[in-house]
Amino acid sequence: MPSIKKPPVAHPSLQPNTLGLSLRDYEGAMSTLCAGCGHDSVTAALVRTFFELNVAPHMVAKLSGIGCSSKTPTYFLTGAHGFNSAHGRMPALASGAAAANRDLTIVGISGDGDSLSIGLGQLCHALRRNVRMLYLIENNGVYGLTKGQFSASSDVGSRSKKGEKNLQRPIDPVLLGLSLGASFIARGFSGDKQQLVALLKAALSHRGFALVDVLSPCVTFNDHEGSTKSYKHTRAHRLTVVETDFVPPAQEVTAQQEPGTTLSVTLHDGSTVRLSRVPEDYDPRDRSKVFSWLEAHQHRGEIPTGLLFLDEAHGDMHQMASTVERRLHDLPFEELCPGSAALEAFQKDYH
Amino acid sequence: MPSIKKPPVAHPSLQPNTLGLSLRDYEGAMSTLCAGCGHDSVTAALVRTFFELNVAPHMVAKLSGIGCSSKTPTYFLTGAHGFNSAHGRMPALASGAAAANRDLTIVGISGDGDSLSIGLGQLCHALRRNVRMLYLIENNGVYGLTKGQFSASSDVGSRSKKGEKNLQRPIDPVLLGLSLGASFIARGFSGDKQQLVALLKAALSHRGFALVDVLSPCVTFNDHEGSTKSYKHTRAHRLTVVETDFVPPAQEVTAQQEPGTTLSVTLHDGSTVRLSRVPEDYDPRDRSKVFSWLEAHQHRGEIPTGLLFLDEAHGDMHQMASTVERRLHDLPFEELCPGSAALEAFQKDYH
Amino acid sequence: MSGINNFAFKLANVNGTGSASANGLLMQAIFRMGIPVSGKNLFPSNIQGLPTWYEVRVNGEGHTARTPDFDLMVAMNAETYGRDIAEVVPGGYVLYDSTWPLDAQLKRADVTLLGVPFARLCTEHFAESRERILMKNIVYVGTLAALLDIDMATVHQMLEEKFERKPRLKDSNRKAIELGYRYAREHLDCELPFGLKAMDATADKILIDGNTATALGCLYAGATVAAWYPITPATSVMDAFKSLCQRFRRDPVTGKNRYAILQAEDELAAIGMVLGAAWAGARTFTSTAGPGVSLMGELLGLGYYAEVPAVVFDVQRTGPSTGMPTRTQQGDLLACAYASHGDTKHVLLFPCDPEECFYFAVKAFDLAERFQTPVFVLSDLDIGMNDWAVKRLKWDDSYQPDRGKVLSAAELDALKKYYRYWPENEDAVAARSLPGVSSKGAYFARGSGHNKYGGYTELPSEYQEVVDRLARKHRRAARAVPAPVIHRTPGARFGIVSLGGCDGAVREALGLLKQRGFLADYLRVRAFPFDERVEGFLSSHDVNFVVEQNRDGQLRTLLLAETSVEKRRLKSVRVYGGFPLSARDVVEGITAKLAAERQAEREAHQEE
Amino acid sequence: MSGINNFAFKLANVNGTGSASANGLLMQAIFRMGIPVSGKNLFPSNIQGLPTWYEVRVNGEGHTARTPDFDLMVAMNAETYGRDIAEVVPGGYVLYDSTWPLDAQLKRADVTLLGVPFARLCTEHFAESRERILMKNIVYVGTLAALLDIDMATVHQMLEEKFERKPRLKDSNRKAIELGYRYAREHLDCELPFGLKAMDATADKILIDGNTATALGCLYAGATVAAWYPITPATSVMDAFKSLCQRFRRDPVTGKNRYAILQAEDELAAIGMVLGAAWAGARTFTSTAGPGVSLMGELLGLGYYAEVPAVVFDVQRTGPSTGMPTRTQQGDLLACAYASHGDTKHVLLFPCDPEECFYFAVKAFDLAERFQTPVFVLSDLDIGMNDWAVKRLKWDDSYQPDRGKVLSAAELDALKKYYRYWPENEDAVAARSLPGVSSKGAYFARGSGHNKYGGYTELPSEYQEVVDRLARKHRRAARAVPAPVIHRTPGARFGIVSLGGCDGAVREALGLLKQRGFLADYLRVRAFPFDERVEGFLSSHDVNFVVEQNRDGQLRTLLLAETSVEKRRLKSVRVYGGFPLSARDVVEGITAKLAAERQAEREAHQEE
Ligand SMILES: Cc1ncc(C[n+]2csc(CCOP(=O)(O)OP(=O)(O)O)c2C)c(N)n1
Ligand SMILES: Cc1ncc(C[n+]2csc(CCOP(=O)(O)OP(=O)(O)O)c2C)c(N)n1
Ligand code: SF4
Ligand code: SF4
Ligand SMILES: [Mg+2]
Ligand SMILES: [Mg+2]
Repeated sequence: MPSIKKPPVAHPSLQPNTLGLSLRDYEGAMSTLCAGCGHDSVTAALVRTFFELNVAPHMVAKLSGIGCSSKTPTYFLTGAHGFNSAHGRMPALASGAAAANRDLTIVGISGDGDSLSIGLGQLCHALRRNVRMLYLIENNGVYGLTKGQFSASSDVGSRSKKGEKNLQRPIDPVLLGLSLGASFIARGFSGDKQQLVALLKAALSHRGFALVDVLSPCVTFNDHEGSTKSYKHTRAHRLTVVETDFVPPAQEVTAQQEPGTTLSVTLHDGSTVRLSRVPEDYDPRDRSKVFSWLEAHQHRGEIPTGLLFLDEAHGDMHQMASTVERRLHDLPFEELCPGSAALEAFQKDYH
Repeated sequence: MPSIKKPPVAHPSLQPNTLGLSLRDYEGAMSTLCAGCGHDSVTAALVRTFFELNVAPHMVAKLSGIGCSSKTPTYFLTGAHGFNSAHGRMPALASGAAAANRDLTIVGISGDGDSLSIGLGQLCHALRRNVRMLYLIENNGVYGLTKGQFSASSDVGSRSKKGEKNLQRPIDPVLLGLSLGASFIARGFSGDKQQLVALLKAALSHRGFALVDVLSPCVTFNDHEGSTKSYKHTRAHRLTVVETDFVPPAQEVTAQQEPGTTLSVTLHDGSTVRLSRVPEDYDPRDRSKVFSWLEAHQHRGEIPTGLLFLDEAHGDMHQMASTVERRLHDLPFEELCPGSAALEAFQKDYH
Repeated sequence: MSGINNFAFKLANVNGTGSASANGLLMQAIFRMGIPVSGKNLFPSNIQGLPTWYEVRVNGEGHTARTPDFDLMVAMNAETYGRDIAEVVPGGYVLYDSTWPLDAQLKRADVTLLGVPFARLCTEHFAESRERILMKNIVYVGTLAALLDIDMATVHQMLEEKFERKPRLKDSNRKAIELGYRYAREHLDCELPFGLKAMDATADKILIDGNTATALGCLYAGATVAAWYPITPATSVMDAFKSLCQRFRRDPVTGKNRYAILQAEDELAAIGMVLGAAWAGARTFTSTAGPGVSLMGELLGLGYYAEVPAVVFDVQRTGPSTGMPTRTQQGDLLACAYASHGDTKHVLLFPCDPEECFYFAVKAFDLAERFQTPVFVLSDLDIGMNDWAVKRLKWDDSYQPDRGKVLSAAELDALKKYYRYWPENEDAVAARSLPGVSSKGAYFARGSGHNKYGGYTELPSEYQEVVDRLARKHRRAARAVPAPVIHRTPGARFGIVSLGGCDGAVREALGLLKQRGFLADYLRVRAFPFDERVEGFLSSHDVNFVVEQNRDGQLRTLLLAETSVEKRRLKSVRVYGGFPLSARDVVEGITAKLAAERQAEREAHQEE
Repeated sequence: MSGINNFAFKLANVNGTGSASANGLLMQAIFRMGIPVSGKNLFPSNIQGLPTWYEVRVNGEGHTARTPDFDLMVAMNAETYGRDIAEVVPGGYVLYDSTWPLDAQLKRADVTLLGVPFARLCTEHFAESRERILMKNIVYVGTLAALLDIDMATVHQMLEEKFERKPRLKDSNRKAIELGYRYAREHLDCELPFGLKAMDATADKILIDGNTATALGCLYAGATVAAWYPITPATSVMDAFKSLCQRFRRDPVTGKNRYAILQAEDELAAIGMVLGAAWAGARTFTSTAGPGVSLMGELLGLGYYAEVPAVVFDVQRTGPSTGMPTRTQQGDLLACAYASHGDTKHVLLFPCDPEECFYFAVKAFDLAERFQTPVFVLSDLDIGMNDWAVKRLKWDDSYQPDRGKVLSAAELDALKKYYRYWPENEDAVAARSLPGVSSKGAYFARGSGHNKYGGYTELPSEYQEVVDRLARKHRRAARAVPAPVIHRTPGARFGIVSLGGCDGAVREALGLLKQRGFLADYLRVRAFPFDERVEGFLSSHDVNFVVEQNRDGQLRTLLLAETSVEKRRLKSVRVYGGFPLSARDVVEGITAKLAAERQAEREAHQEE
């Protein structure tokens, strides 16, 4: 049972990163989620990711909607600004923040209810706008905070805790993202921290909208027999399609893989993602191949995870809008206001 | 230039259908859209469809959002109830109407702005709910009624009338529908009435959500050189993937096609759609094949049309909700109200 | 002042540990002893691991509003020992888990500490760890039974009923209760200055929460289509409606459902579905809370203007914005009355307890269909989610729903021509026609400018004719909504006006004020638009205190804007911290205002 | 009463035929002759083929409110001949297309018909069919120039400017004007009892619409992020902002944009983007109309409670619901003032014309950032989309934006600890910190219950402390918003209160009322919360007529709810058919009320 006060236990890994910050510096308030909630494992992965990427906390902006998942931003990076907004509206707020200050690392955390029901339109449009951000869905197939209703990601045949069977087809953020032209799509599992950290690193280095769907079981309302989003079910049906290895800009790509199954993609910031064990008939850069492959495997009940699709060519929101490469929010006023003479001249046309 | 009064010109086809109604009986008020607007051709196709399907006008419920396209329901079937609702909210109203009275033939007419921007979430969820209805998007790649802004279906590189170039990826209702598990997906062109009528007939006979995306050029704001939704561009790049032939329940399927390229699907009401000239590598019943095929061709700038995907196995909203096979809205009160004795008994648990 | 059948106690727990069922057991046992009792659940907006409280008030005279004075604290959460122990009245008692010693700092000289080693007892007598946690709560039920003289036969009877089909659970519950009971009898001095004694004041009553009662009302009103999106504290309306429908609305032959409940993707869709279903002829509703009402604004305006019946249950919680989702407030009055842009005005009903939730739900459907317009029923978290002892609900089997003017095919046939918004009847309402009935009734519903025939218009005169009728219609509804409840006190010097869940506290306060020599009349507003008696009452008192649970005095604003009563007659008493209203809040609020006024008068006097 | 520089004419056309540019040409020519002029465009909610009207009023004294009395009708639309000809004042004129004979039934004995074969002239002189349609309108410009004595040199100069880079178009326009001018001179008796004579009343003025002026204000205020969704009549705010930015906000070196305009997927997203951008530190705004405001409700409440600056331009149109999108109204006052559920209250500004649109836009950003809250600027379709002659706009180069209390990294460093909502300054506002500046300023913005430190809370006292400050902050803003404009008349017997675009008509009405012996003071409210002078003015008159353009008297309601003025002092005059207000509306409204009162008094007298 979590408690609101933070226990003063010494942390195993307190070695500083290149900024001189320890892992502890990337943590947040003590979680008030249920003991064992998948979301807390996602938090742990986020903490490690930011620590290892040597991100300055104050340059991160954490945004969320409403839900247990949307509480996550409280639990990491105390040193970053956060905005726990309204249900389903995080994508718009994140887009606005990204527009105002392009130097921020925008992290949006959402749930399947928040993103796939009330916020579906906003998710799709932020994606389409290719806002540079990490968009993380803590997907548990249920409305946790409102106590156990089916969400739009509940699978056909999955049973609620009360025993009801869902018959509606799920909205799968991965297939949806593919159909909408997303530039980065990954799926992780809160139970596999190593994979998740690699995916998050790649996502944060992507210049555009990085959609990361994380299966994150709800131990209280959706971890029973008959649920297809339980720990047990996910572990049993999970499939790692591509193993992802993230290599930061400075480092050299060294390890060798068998040819044909390995693929290296260089991201805009110079880092590299090395994808290995890619199936023969799979190419994470080929939208329609990915769709077919995933559709076929998911149809069989498998749950493919990994960095599933990547397109580094598409411009992000700022590139498409051709904005100056500076923060808009604090441009000097002189560069914004044309002044009295210009106003005088302008009004000639209005006489 | 259209006028509000209806010119008393004699109609070419006044032979009655099996209900004794003439084509004229399926018309509506005179259009107030721009002369040449694609939407008016859609209207004409709808009129013919209902006439030929021998639908009783009062059993049709026409719903729409807001936009030039959403005015369409005024222009056909004067004898049917209509609801010109709010921008982007038609799917919810249609779902409610379908729930209340399952005997109605629900026709929802929308635009690309109405459906893919403000109404995107509702479209996706009505589709997921598999509400039995014809959902028709009059897609012109532009906001007509508000005078020419890009819509979410504007293609990359397409130019506005003012010369601006769109850089955001389009939302394609067809690919979107495939990713969401839609049960019926077609694309038509307002310039090809014959194909459109066949598609509409099949859609109206489908027991579930029938998504019909109709390219319907806006002559005033998006029919210029550089637009990818103009008559000219559409004509030049259109591809008929599958030719659709609709055979009503009573009639026999006679004509013979070369084997391998023809496919007959029987719908729940006993009618048949006969699909011919299906490409070798295409199967309208295989979601992932369809996705790949369309994605690849659309990538090349082609515009595939026809009955693109069909899944007759999935239950509609009423089946999933296991409702009685009667109209809910006028069930006798005695069947709804348990009465005083039951109330008395019920309250035992509350003492 | 506390004594037999007149005291309050509070249970401090951690949520997710199963305390709800223990607390419910306690409440019900007292209720079954025939004693008026009420429970207020103060729970956090999370699922597990945070402090949660349950307040029980026992009052033989029937005052069941919240009281902030606790004679006994059952302190089961070490995290909150400090504030919990501080909350007990001087001379009161604290029951705590003596498995661990109590921090000396927390002890109070004026409070008696009663220690029971709940955790140890459970560890000794139960094997599983989850069971040990859950049973701790049941053990304190036993202890309280001993301390307060709860009838053990009643408790055992309840266990029989509750665990009829779960014998193992029944056994462990019984064991736990015995443990707590026996420990108390053996180790504690059980002679408290307050306690229980069987009465006969609850025989014609039930213990029920407002949301269940609301759902019952929807069932009995014959609602067939419900659309909703989960939100606290409205979720249980739909949960209850669903389970009622599963019980009473299955076709006996086919096993199929005579209802459809649509879990929408959000509140915009939920109200859209309701409008669509209503337009197609169904009795239909949604339930939501403040954030949902905000999202429904545009479509509520459509419902108003296109004249589509719709029933919206707004179970209010503390705003603004997400606010405090698990706290109560009456903050959505203006948001609902004027929901949507442009000139809109809606009909609102204000039930005061679960009993009225039931009757007003039925009434809401009748009004919505009769007046062809959205009708709100505004309850709140306190009414909706807490258990209240109310009169047993009655149903009149001769009731027939008032579905308003809806034309049949035959009636349409008899008309020369059908027009949607003309002619109007004495309610300023015109006849509807439904899709699927007859081509002759076909019309185009729209939210854009229309004339009385239903045709599109941009002409000022035609437009005005319709919106003027809508204003008239809203005024006419004043005659049809539930009348205010008026309580006169001979010699009253001022009036009190209130609404909804404030009722119990205000009625109790009337007595307390009287004791202090302040005689007041009381009017409870039950609906908007306001019945003329509201205006009459207000105008007949120089001063009326408007008691409500929001910061901005929204009922007062509404009374100002929508009656002709002079402003000076309306003084505002507002309590809005999120807890249910207590009589003390009311008394203090009013006496402070009276004192301030007297002070001002005195000063004015001196200046002269 | 009409005569030189004092008359009105109306042009009846079909939309989509290019009449807008002809009508604009006419307006501007008169304006350039130094004569006060105004134009009201009454257009349908469609794109092509429906009737559309343009009303031009010429008034040497500067009264440019709408007038419903037309001396001359230019009847170019055969569809509406009937109603158009009926609208002319007795003794007036009708100019029509005599290519076809006029139906005898339409002729009026008291009106002079002037026929010009517009269609025939165009067929004879232009080859292309589209050109023939478009040029018909330009031909009537020529005819009117002849009839009204428009200075032809001015017209030619305007053509030079307008078609500087399109010589072919210039030629055909000139030809068309000549055709119309010559035909009139040769065939018509051009001696009308009214006409134009050059003055010097517009030298310091410009002819501009409110939406362009608003966009200019946003540009000058330094707004960098705009988010919007298209909607009539607000769309042109963003169109203008975009073209201004393209002209003034390109980086001279890189050619890149110093602004971002986000076309959102809907209004919920638009206001969300604005909140996100504002939270990150940008000056940011959205423009919308009623339906958009309804959709923004939930997030506006978030902005209010989390204290995020945001500027919302609501260009009001006729409601409720979709209503009449191309007609004007002031129907969103309550919807904006109390937007969102729970206790919320927003700051509203009411510009009366394009000039104030410019200055108030700048003011709105200053207020939003100073008070850290959403600020609405409520104009309307009449102000926003019609061309108004207003004083030339001035810019003070010493202006520096008031960005409110925002802490720099150094300021944060100097603090022991930073708290988001504490301590507060004299405006009841605490300092903000922006993301990307310093870890020390990091806090969690939230719409859920929070205490003054910014921490999550469910405690009544902590919650109340914050919402009470918000109420205080709102009251404090009354001192900072634009003060009311007061116009006193010696010997005034009553007051008139109005707002926004009613101003011109009310000021004209003051004179007309005076002529009838009714002397009135006038106060124009320019913002909510109300400055204390508003209350002072209202209290100093026994009767105040509140003149506004909505059905329900929303300004009156706001004055009732938010000042201490007695109800009996506020009488309501409402005009809400969708056309801009005229002085006649005001005079008739007020005199009718006065007469009714006198009648009531008389009756009361008789009864005695
Ligand atoms: C407008 C609005 N409607 C409803 C709610 C109630 N609500 C809070 S969280 C939530 C669903 C959360 O589900 P999800 O996003 O999957 O998060 P989880 O709790 O499962 O992590 C809902 C419906 C709300 N806060 N706001
Ligand atoms: C809430 C709301 N926002 C904006 C509008 C304005 N509006 C009317 S139609 C429309 C877009 C229509 O585009 P589309 O659906 O593509 O229809 P088209 O006119 O192109 O056929 C918009 C934005 C509105 N009516 N309601
Ligand atoms: S309810 Fe579910 S999602 Fe919410 S905190 Fe508990 S386990 Fe996590
Ligand atoms: S503007 Fe475009 S979409 Fe609208 S009616 Fe005209 S052509 Fe059709
Ligand atoms: Mg979830
Ligand atoms: Mg369109």
